[in-house]
Amino acid sequence: MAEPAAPKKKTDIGPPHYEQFLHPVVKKNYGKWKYHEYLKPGVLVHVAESGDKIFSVRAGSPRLISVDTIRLFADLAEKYCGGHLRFTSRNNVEFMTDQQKNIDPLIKDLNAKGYPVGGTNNSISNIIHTQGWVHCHSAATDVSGVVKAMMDELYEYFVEAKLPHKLKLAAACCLNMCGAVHCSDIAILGIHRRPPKINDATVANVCEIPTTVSSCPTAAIRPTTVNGKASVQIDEDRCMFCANCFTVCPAMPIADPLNDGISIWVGGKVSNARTEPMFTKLAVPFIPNNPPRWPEVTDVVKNIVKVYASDAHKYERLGEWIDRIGWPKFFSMTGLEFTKYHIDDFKHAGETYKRSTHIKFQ
Amino acid sequence: MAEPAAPKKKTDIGPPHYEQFLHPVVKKNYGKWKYHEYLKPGVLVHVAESGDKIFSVRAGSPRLISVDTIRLFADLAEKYCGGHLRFTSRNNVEFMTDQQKNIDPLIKDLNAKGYPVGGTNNSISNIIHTQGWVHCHSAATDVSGVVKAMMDELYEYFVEAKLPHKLKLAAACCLNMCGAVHCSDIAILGIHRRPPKINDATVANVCEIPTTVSSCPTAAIRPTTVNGKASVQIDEDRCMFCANCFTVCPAMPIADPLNDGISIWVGGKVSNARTEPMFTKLAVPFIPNNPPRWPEVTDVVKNIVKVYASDAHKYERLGEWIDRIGWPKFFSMTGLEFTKYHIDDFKHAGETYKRSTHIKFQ
Amino acid sequence: MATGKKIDTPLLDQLEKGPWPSFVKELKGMAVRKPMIQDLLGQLEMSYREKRGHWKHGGLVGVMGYGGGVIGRYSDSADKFPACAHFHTVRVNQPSGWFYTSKALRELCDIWDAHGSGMTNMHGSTGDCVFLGTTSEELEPIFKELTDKGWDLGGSGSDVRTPSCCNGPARCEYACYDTMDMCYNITMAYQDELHRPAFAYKWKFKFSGCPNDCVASIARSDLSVIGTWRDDIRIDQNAVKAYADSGMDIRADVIRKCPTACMGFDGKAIKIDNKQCNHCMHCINVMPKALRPGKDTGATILIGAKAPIIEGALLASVLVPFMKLDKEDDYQEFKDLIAKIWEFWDEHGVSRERIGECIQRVGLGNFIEEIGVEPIPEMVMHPRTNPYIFYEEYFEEGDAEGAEEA
Amino acid sequence: MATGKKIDTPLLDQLEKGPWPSFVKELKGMAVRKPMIQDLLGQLEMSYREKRGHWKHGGLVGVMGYGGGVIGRYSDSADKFPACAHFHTVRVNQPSGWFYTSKALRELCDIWDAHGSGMTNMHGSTGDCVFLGTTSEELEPIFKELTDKGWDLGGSGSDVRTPSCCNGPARCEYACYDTMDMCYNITMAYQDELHRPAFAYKWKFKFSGCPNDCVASIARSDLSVIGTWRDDIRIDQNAVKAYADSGMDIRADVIRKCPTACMGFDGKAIKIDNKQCNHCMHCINVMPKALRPGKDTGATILIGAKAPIIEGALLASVLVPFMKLDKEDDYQEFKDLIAKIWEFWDEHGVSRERIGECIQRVGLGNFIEEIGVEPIPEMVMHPRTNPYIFYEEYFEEGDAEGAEEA
Ligand code: SRM
Ligand code: SRM
Ligand code: SRM
Ligand code: SRM
Ligand code: SF4
Ligand code: SF4
Ligand code: SF4
Ligand code: SF4
Ligand code: SF4
Ligand code: SF4
Ligand code: SF4
Ligand code: SF4
Repeated sequence: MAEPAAPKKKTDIGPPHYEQFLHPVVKKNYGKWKYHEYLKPGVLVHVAESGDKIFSVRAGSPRLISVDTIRLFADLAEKYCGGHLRFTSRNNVEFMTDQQKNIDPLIKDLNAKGYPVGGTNNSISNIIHTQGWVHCHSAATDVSGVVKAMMDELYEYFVEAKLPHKLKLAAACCLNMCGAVHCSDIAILGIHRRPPKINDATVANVCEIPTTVSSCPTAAIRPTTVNGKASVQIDEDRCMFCANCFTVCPAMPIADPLNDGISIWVGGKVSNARTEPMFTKLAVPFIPNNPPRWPEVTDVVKNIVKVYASDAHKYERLGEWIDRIGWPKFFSMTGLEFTKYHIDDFKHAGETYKRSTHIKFQ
Repeated sequence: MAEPAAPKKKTDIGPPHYEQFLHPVVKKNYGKWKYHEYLKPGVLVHVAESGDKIFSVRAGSPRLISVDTIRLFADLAEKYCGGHLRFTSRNNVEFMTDQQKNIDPLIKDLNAKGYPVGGTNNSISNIIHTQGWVHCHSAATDVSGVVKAMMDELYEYFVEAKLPHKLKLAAACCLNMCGAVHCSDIAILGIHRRPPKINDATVANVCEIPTTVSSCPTAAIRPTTVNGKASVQIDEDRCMFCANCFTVCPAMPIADPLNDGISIWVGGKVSNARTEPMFTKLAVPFIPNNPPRWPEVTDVVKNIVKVYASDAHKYERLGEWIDRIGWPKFFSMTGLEFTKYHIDDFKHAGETYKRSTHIKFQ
Repeated sequence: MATGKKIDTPLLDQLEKGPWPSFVKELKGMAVRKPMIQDLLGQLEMSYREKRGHWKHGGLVGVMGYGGGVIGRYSDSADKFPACAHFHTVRVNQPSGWFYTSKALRELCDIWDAHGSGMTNMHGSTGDCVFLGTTSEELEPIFKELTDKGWDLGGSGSDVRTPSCCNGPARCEYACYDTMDMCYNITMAYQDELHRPAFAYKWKFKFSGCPNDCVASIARSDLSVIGTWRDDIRIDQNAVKAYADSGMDIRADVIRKCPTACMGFDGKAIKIDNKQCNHCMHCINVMPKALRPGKDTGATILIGAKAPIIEGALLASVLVPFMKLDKEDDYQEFKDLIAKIWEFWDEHGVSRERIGECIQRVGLGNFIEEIGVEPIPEMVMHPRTNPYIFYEEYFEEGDAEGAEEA
Repeated sequence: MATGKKIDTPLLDQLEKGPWPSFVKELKGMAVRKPMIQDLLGQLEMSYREKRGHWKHGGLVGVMGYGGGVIGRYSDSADKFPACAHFHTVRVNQPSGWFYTSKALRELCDIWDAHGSGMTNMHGSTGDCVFLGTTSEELEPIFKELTDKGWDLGGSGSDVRTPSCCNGPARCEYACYDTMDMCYNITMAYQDELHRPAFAYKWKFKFSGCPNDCVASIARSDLSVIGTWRDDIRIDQNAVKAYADSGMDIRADVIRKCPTACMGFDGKAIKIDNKQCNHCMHCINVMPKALRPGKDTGATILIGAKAPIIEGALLASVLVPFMKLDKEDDYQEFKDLIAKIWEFWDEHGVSRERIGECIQRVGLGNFIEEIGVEPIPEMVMHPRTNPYIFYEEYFEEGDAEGAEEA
């Protein structure tokens, strides 16, 4: 008995072709740009081989924005840029115009609506972040809140370009690290600190027990039987709170108001400029969640930025600066405590031990 | 029934105190040396704060030496050095005198007996090596022979100091690496290439089966029963020929004339000068044993030395030179083949993959 | 579904203060006409008070015919906040380089305003326009309106995730290949793989025009394409002089920072030993008017980056040091490579194992052998340091001398 | 045991040629009066012909009261070469720095000529005088004569191995502590541990006077003591000038090679930012007349080096960045540290696991906690990059706010 054919659905059309969205000057000079200059914080000019110029004005955005705000951006794009705008890989919005005279009025309008212009050159640009309590079931913190609190404190570094070099921040709400936490100059990471609590009554119904057991990277999970029902148990000493078991088994919630919080990481980078890309390294293992403004977290971050700003050489990313001065000096200059938690004990831990006598005495 | 007390044995007296062996000038200026100079290859002078001088003449030795040769060294020490001599951490013999005029006659006598003087400063000093077929049950090659053949070919670099910097060689006859193979500028390593053959008849008698099974780093060994006798079996695909099982179980000989041979390693160092200590890296995975002179091995080594000599900067150790020019260039300059065997696949393999776009195109 | 009623949010209110634009203001703005957001604010305030999230674990929802593109989300406090009981997100595949016109954005806004919460992420970390908060019933209508206007969903689950690229040739002088075109081409070529999860785990493509890597592809993509060049850096010595005259300390800021020490400056002109240059971009970044990448451009293909779960984070590693990316040939060389890799992954990948982890498990040497790529030293930082070599052949006693057995 | 008869050794004969002194000549020299060596030559020639060794696996022999110091060795071809059927080695503990007098060497030679093959290794890789080739019956007589003359055996098996040191203050201006004295002191302090294997595996001490590490201690010892200083490098600017005048290119050879870029040279004088200096020794090595280590000297204590079997080779890692080595106090601080480490190893070490492997298994952080050493950043190249932190405490629901549970 064949079902009546549904009206054929339009699928797999993919995104619209980008060309239709390009500013005419961009389209004309596509692939033929010659150089760029920074006119002021947040304002770039790109000059083409033809001599044409395109001016870009970059405005900060909270990323979590309403359609009304998008429409506001559209209004401004129409007013100054023939309707052309884009977003950056850091979720800023960029307005593009070939009319240099439009720059200041545009900035004025943006500022009036509460959107700062900046984030280019040697500044702190927008913070890459993730869902947090706003939308994700895994979150150990709310990164929208943390990011807002941080950017308020770091505002001057967005609107001025006064750091030794670019400083890239990221924040993620759990170890899945949706974003760039593992390779940022400074990263904020939501972290659990207590093993999942097992809901023995529902494990057998909602989880596949072998998958759950094998999901644990440290083999902390074993099958067991509780009140005649199949369940799992956790060897708490082996648990490092990665939540991977929770991802595959909802009956093992790990979020816990008393023990969730934030860790702070430093010295990663992505670009290949000068040095190879680097992972971030642990700076502060744990700070309890303190919403709505996480003052302990913003203090630490602000302090790291200040010390970096005062001591790094020009063109030195944060990780390059630390490599030059050494980690002992980083900890002493920032006043952060070095603990046994900073010493790696995962798979390649041994590779991080100091295997030379290259030591600086202070 | 108490046994009659044996005459009390002298034990635990330790080595003789070194002081009694020191040259009077050494004893007088102990800990008060000011600087040294190289007078010529193999000849050092150390100048004390007091102005005293001690001259050292370093002679090459095959290390495997007879008491007659030691007595010859004793004779020469008596003739020129008041009976004072020492051996170095590379098994050279060093004659010490406070009489500069004794140097040349001593060198003449040494040369006449077949002992070259050199090995100081920017030279190839003696090769650290191990037992080989002369004394060890584990050997995959005979390093005494390989070393003799190599030093014959590299002789000029011992008696002259004409390299960019010190070049430290080591050779070991099996993966136990008794010596310094894992951190030498160039290293020769005897290597097996076929899984152990199991003597099922004797395993149960001479080996502890659980220990044998757990000795294998790749878990290639399983217990089994052959003709009613307990034995073990090897999953050949998992075996990487480390011989660790043979060390704990003699009934699993791994030596095999057809498949034993030599691998060549480069770019390690121990000193902390400039760069941190480094492990050696694989240059040639396998060359079959070709006694008595292993010409294929000496050719490769000589060629590496020549390329290094021609291209490295002053004070650049071999590994530092390669770090500067890059491994692709090293392989192309030496004409050595890069194979999948060069790509690590052990525990920390991933850490050796190239994780950046820092590439030099040639 | 009951209507969200306005409640006090004293904690969130504190996040309306301060100079940085406030997501709370954004939410409150929408809450006025969207009960769903009013209740979301309520639930979020509760999260801030209790210091914990209030979403249930996952939930499979989607549009007919697709396996990905929608993330199901249900509140665990639907009794208190019924309007956001369902709060699914829709991932809409962004255009290359996140370029829009105001018209296009308005169309998207209108669809979302009609069928969803009105809240968005512009953009998600993978690159999609993320539409935050709708109910299951709205999904098909949203999908229909989107496709009618020329938009499609992005990826989620074990599929090709929405590819993304830097603005490249559209607005950057450094672009060594056409990131925008290639991102679009690849997205279109793998529509099926993008919409219908059939892999062992997710697969991310990212395209950066040069080694500055402005989409962080080396850190976040299973397959990272990073532009580079293999001829000489182009130098405009007049512009060099102009920089010097304008007070730039070329020795300190450029020459001494070159990681390969392959540059020289005699006070007038810059010299580069291009065979030693490792294409790090630093000198070009500092002096864009004077220095430019060469003209023989293409890209380095790298494989296997990912976040830490569960074996530790990986950066992508070099698979092909240099590939010409031939638009005319529809990127066929690249696509052939992908086909071989996916074939390998299909056969050897285990569930929830990214390609990077898979390669580590089987060994890079075996991996490239299987996909038919030659081993070259460019693939490694350095050759192995341990002597545990899995020789694949040995002589048998009976063998004729010189004959090797497989 | 039959007498070794002279046989042809055409392969080995080829190793008598060439300029480097020949071990074959050495063997042949002894073979004239030692049947054991005559047969050894025969067996070795057979090995060269067949390309394989001819020794049986191990064999437990030794002297009464000792568990180490002798390596048993038996031929697998005793029928053909009966004189070397037994061919044990005796390890004699060398004096600090391998300093001898001709008289002392002659005593050793006489003992070995009387009771052994007359062949030696001067020295073994660990540092011992290795006497190669004797039979079980000769062991006690050898031991008695050795001890009568003031010599003792070295280590073997799972014990403290014979410590060794560079010549240090005896003949080197760089020595930052008295390697010779400390090596002797430690050897004497642990005689019992050296002679009677009671550990999980071997334990090696090596002592180098400065970071040049001329006994390769960082690569080959479980406990490596490497001299260093923590005040300023001493500079003799006149000597600097003299080097410059004599044609040394100080900028190229010294300043630019300083790994921390902490040196400056204005054409006349050298300046060092000593807080940035990492004590690599390079500048001092190149200009020993002008530069010297500071006066506040001591040593870095490193732990855990070893060859690759079986988890991969390890370099030693920093345990104590700087320790004053107090001779007057009999190195008590150092010995206290060793006592704690051995206590830990006793409890946690598994058989055939070196301390370096053991530390990796339990984690350096846990290790230092157990031995009572504070964590400091000097111990690591960098802090962890993975987020898998084993927090040891968490709050329980009932806990009073702020109280932590163990
Ligand atoms: C617009 C954007 C690309 C896009 O398609 O969206 C972009 C655009 C430019 N980048 Fe970028 N980068 C952008 C994200 C990145 C990222 C990714 C990220 O931030 O997550 C990176 C790698 C991050 C890292 O290394 O951790 C990145 C690393 C660079 C670098 C390398 C800096 C360094 O020395 O390490 C340069 C060169 C420079 O700054 O001298 C660069 C240079 C540039 C230039 C100057 C290129 C050009 O000639 O147009 C552009 C303006 C830079 C500026 O803002 O000062 N861009 N750039 C992204 C802007 C994000 C934002 O809103 O702030
Ligand atoms: C929405 C988004 C975060 C955001 O706020 O932007 C996101 C959200 C989630 N990610 Fe992600 N990931 C997002 C980009 C990323 C990225 C960044 C990227 O793609 O460049 C990463 C790191 C790169 C990588 O793939 O390794 C990332 C690494 C993960 C992981 C860890 C994967 C791994 O192999 O290590 C998980 C866990 C999983 O897959 O089970 C995960 C899982 C999730 C889930 C599906 C939660 C889960 O456990 O099932 C989240 C759904 C949240 C929600 O309710 O919406 N997400 N996720 C991003 C996708 C938006 C978009 O389509 O544009
Ligand atoms: C005699 C000896 C110590 C001993 O107690 O036996 C010794 C003695 C000296 N070493 Fe050494 N080193 C000795 C083995 C080593 C070793 C260990 C080894 O060879 O296995 C090393 C570490 C090896 C490595 O790094 O792989 C070693 C790394 C150095 C260095 C660092 C070189 C570098 O730049 O990497 C120096 C400094 C230099 O050469 O400028 C040095 C410098 C010196 C000086 C100049 C120190 C001094 O002022 O007296 C001595 C003469 C060096 C020469 O031969 O040119 N010594 N030296 C050893 C001679 C062995 C031989 O017969 O050749
Ligand atoms: C004689 C000597 C080689 C030489 O020609 O100089 C030697 C010879 C043996 N070593 Fe060694 N090792 C010798 C120094 C070393 C060194 C170097 C050192 O001590 O500085 C090492 C590398 C450093 C280290 O300890 O890691 C070394 C690492 C090994 C290993 C691997 C240990 C490991 O943990 O990786 C083994 C295997 C074992 O212990 O089972 C081993 C085992 C052996 C055995 C006992 C063979 C075995 O499998 O049981 C060899 C006995 C040969 C024989 O018949 O005489 N030998 N062995 C060296 C001792 C002479 C002396 O006392 O002065
Ligand atoms: S980082 Fe974790 S909590 Fe945050 S969005 Fe990704 S999966 Fe969810
Ligand atoms: S949180 Fe991670 S470590 Fe802990 S039990 Fe779950 S999977 Fe294992
Ligand atoms: S390296 Fe191997 S074969 Fe050579 S002496 Fe050591 S254990 Fe024996
Ligand atoms: S040689 Fe090594 S890898 Fe092979 S079976 Fe024996 S222990 Fe295992
Ligand atoms: S990656 Fe390179 S080409 Fe692309 S935007 Fe950044 S600087 Fe330009
Ligand atoms: S691109 Fe980098 S490596 Fe190449 S010349 Fe410029 S600074 Fe040097
Ligand atoms: S380690 Fe240092 S102190 Fe000892 S001999 Fe070598 S250079 Fe001299
Ligand atoms: S010892 Fe090394 S780091 Fe210190 S000043 Fe000299 S060269 Fe520089």
